[in-house]
Amino acid sequence: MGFGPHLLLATLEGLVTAAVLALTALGLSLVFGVMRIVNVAHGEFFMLGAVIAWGVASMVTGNPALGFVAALVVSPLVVGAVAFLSERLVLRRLDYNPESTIVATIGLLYLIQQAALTFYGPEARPVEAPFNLRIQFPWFGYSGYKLFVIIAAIVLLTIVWVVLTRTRIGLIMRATQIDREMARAFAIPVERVYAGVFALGAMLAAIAAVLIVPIQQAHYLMGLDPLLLSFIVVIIGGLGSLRGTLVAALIIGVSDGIIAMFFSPTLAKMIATAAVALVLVFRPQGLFGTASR
Amino acid sequence: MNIGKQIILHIAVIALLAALDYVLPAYHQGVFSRIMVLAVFAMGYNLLFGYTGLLSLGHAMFFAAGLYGAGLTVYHLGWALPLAFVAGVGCAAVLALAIGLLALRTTGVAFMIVTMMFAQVLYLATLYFGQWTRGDEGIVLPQPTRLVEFAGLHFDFSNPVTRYYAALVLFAAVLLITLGIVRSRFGRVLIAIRENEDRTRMLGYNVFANKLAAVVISGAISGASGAAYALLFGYVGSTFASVQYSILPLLWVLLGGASTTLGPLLGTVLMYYLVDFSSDVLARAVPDWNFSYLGVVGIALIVLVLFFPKGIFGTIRAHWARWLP
Amino acid sequence: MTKKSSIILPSTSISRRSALKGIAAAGTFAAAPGFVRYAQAQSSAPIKIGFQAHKTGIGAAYGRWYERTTTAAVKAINAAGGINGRPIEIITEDDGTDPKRGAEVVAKLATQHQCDVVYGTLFSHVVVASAPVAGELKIPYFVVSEGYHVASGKLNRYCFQPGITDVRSQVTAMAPWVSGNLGKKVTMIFPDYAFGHDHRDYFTPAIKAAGGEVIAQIPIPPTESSFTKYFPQIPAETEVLYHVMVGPAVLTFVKELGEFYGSNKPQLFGFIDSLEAVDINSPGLEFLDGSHFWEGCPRYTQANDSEAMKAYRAAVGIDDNGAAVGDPKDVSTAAHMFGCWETLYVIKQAMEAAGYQGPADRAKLVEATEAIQGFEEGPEHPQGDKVFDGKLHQVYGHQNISKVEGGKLKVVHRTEIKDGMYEAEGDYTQQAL
Amino acid sequence: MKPLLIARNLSRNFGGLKAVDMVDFSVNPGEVRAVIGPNGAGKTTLVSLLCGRIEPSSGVIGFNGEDITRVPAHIRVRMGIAYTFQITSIFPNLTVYDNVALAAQRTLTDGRSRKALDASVRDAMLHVGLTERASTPAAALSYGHQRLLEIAMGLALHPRLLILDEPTQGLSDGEIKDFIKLVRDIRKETTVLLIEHNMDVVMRLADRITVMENGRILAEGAPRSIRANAKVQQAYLGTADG
Repeated sequence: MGFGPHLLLATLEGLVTAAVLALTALGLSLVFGVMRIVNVAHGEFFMLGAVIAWGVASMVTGNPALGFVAALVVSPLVVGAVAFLSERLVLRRLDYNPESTIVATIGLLYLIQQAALTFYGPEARPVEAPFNLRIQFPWFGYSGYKLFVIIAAIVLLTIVWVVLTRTRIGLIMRATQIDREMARAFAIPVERVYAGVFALGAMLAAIAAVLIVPIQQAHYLMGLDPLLLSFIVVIIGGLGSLRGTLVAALIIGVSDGIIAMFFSPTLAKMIATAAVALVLVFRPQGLFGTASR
Repeated sequence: MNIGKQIILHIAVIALLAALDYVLPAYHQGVFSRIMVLAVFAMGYNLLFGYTGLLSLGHAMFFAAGLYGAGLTVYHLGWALPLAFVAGVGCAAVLALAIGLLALRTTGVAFMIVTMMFAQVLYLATLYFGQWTRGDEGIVLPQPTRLVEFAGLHFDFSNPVTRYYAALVLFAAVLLITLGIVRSRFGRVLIAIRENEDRTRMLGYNVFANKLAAVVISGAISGASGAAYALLFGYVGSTFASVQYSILPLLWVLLGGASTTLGPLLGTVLMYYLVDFSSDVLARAVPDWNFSYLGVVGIALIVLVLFFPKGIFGTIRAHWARWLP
Repeated sequence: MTKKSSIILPSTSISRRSALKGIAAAGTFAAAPGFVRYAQAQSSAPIKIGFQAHKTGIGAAYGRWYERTTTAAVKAINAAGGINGRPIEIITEDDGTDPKRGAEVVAKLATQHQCDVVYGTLFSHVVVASAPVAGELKIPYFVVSEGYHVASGKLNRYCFQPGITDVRSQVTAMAPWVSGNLGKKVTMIFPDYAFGHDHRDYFTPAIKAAGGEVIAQIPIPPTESSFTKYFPQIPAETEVLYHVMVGPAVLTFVKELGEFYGSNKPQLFGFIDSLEAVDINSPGLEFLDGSHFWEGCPRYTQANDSEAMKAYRAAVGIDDNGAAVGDPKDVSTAAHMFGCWETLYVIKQAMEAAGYQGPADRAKLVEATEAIQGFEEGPEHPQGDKVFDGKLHQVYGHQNISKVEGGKLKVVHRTEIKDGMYEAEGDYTQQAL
Repeated sequence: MKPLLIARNLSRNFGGLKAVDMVDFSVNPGEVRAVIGPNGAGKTTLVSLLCGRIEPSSGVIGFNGEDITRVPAHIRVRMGIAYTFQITSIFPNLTVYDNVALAAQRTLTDGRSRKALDASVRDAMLHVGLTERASTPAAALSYGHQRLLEIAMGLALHPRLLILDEPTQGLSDGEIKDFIKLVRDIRKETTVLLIEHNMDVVMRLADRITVMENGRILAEGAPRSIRANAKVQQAYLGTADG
């Protein structure tokens, strides 16, 4: 295959990765930005979203699109509820101490994995795509559903963006992010905001997972990869910066596809991971940091 | 007065472990050999996390550096065991120095993530250099390579008794080193850094250098554990470099009590038997639940951090025995 | 049920009768120490086989079916009088598909549960990590792994793989057929770790010997969850695409391959490892139609199945499509799990040949196993006859190449055992017992 | 007289804000210098620059004849610049003794006996009157005692320049009286740089007063001349005196 088509394919693949990654990482970034905690269980909310999507879709018979849409509604709600409960029962009692919450969310990570293994099982299972459309380019074929994922993610991200920047909810969240004490003084129910943000972050991960399960399969160990990638994105974008997160997701996603063109893949992953760590070392505010810390 | 009590307690623990060799059934003797080696890992971690207050999520890389440093030199270069052990510890110490120089430029959450990512790089490297490491599958150190001849005596580390005492010697040495460090001025400076970094700096301490020393010592001790693990149990594989093995020492230390000298041992023992028993008990009670270490570890972490943030020895120290080191 | 009995029994031997009583009473504490009858232990106490099972972790899907096959085989053996008249008792311990825990589990089975032998491991890294423990404790360790580790000569005298052919032999046996029937120019896609490297290192020379050629090798990092971006590296002149992905992401791999090529694809030759426990009719897999797979043992009922094969399938409880009877969605790992059945019969055969009485006879058991030359096809070995290399502790059998036709796998070629033979690189019998 | 500490053209920006703006400043050996000014005038930033907690955007700092602009904070401490924090900064989980010992052990080179350390610690505790609470955890001390502990830690460093950042904040009148006595005692051995809001304390202790406003030095001189300075009165004293 020539260089041009190769690049096109890598870019398309990169965009799919970026789309899903942006949604997932945005959830992580929101939680970090507003609550100042690192949610290590974020990848498990992603996994939970995928597993529940499978459960919902397999209960709905008939047109696969019906099952998919049902999953898109139900799965984030359930995951959000789980996150809400964990926030209330665990994180709040720790008073959001950064180190304690890391330990607690590692615990949560294992617990959710165990629950998935117990109630869902060890198999990898696919959810049928809402539609089957294969787009034939002159050089290769491509999944129409993947293109749909890109568009859906853009729509969803726009909605989230509008909510965060144009609505009262967003204003309250930003106020809490900037100064917790001040927000409290302005009678903002900070604890309810925290619980809400934590749930919202998890729901974003779940939505990303529902979009991805027709491409990848639900599996109880699938959470680690999105977690690491989201970390990378959030770091590169600048911890807590939403715009940075989106830009970084795009860069990471697309470059992931393109780097794989040139290097031995495992070596490429090593280099990319080390590069990100070095960014954090030498530019802790991230490449596009608005340094909200 | 306290120092007397402390030394007696630590000698007693070592003596108890030595005596256990005579009473323990074969299975538990083997288990304790492993536990003592892994407790060394936990003690190394504790020095950084418990005493210096630096939460690393990448300590598996130091353990793995020791594991591979010792294992590969024996396997490919045919080095003698003591030399291989030194190589393992050396690899870990050099790696810790490099990682420390970089990662210590960050603090808090960034430090955790940076250490985790560097560990991930090393994990991938163990796969990438599969030609030498055989990646995930790993390599076995053949039994004949695990012999040491010293002063006319032969030590076979595949023999359970020899192995038990080798593990005990390493454990005792590291335990006493830890006690020494904790009681030393250096140890007090580490605690001071944990308690109040800015104040420590404004008392004239080079905080960075002290932290770096802590990272290197912690890394070297973790590496010693990894090297011993390779040489005593004869297997080297990339699983030991994975994220899970960065989280385990955190768990052991939290359970036993961070910044207590004996906490890591207790945490390692309890966690091992918790997983061992619970898998039996739960498999009987709810056979279809596939209950594994995942659930046990998950619950343990959450319960600990919610209700016993000081761990077992930490709680004992807070309420009953303030002299515990 | 075997799982239950493993818990009922304390570490010292007790009689089968009291064990059965314990089960019947559904009680959990069958025997206090005072009830242990050593006199009976010699004659009718069960043979304890420790089962190192991947109940959790990445291997859990395989582990479930390994457990079912084991249960079925033990039931059959016990119904026919057990081993030397003594029943088999399976003691299962979960290793979490983790090498560290795996090594601990072998030690636990050997020293705590006092098992006579340990058996049943699949994942190579668990096998390799556990092998030193088996060697040190001098307990025979029968794995069902298909990895090239026992046969590499790098483990020790107590490790055996007598039920399933190793991967080196598998790929060596199939290369001539691939070259002769599918195409000469082969591109390999494989996971970038030991299992994939074995495929790369042994298939490449084998296809060359058969007149073909590997024109590209594409390693995929184990952490990867999406594959399309690697497909452009497949050269256009590729005639055969050889793929051997494992792990939960394999379905993605196959689906993406389908989207990438559509109907205009090269010949595909894959290892069913990619799709073990996965329904071949899953959405997105339609494009596999017409492609070929290696199968250790056929998943689907074949027209020419022997009576032994039919009996085996019925005993394990899989239907004509290789799914659990009564649950068509619960697809088995048929290509590998037959190894459990056959390995248990090998243990039986070797123990009876050795006149095995108890752990003191373990060395005799090792020698008896090494003395085995091969196995006849039959109820004990439904997959087919096999040659056993006593020096290398490795078995060699027929391999099946199956074609996907109408959503089913149909065997189109069965290799000869000699096709997969290679020069042995070790001799365990030289090692001390 | 050669100044002990000297700063030339010292500036520090935070984003667009000039917290310290082209300041020339010097302290002579043996004096007690007070720095006053309204909130946000840049006092704490100035002393933070002097002791090395933050780096200057531009300018030069000299101490005892050496250029220390690029010298890290902990080396400056060893050179003799001690700093006590505005917000109490101690080791709450350690005892009073251990807190002071941490400060004292630094000044001792290896090889000195345990007794020297012990003597040094006891001396500093005696100075501030905390001897009886040696084994109390610092967190259990009253606020006033915690402030004294801070000063003891500073003293244990045997500094040539002791910087006290708002030391009397939150102290009772009685404690302030004791504090004034303590500083008069300390000044026999060391130079003192004092940031202080309490004008009574400033007037009673300081030899010279530096007044800051908006990151610049507004005036400098003896207490009497500062009190008489119209600009100062307008900018600061006027509001402060109410």
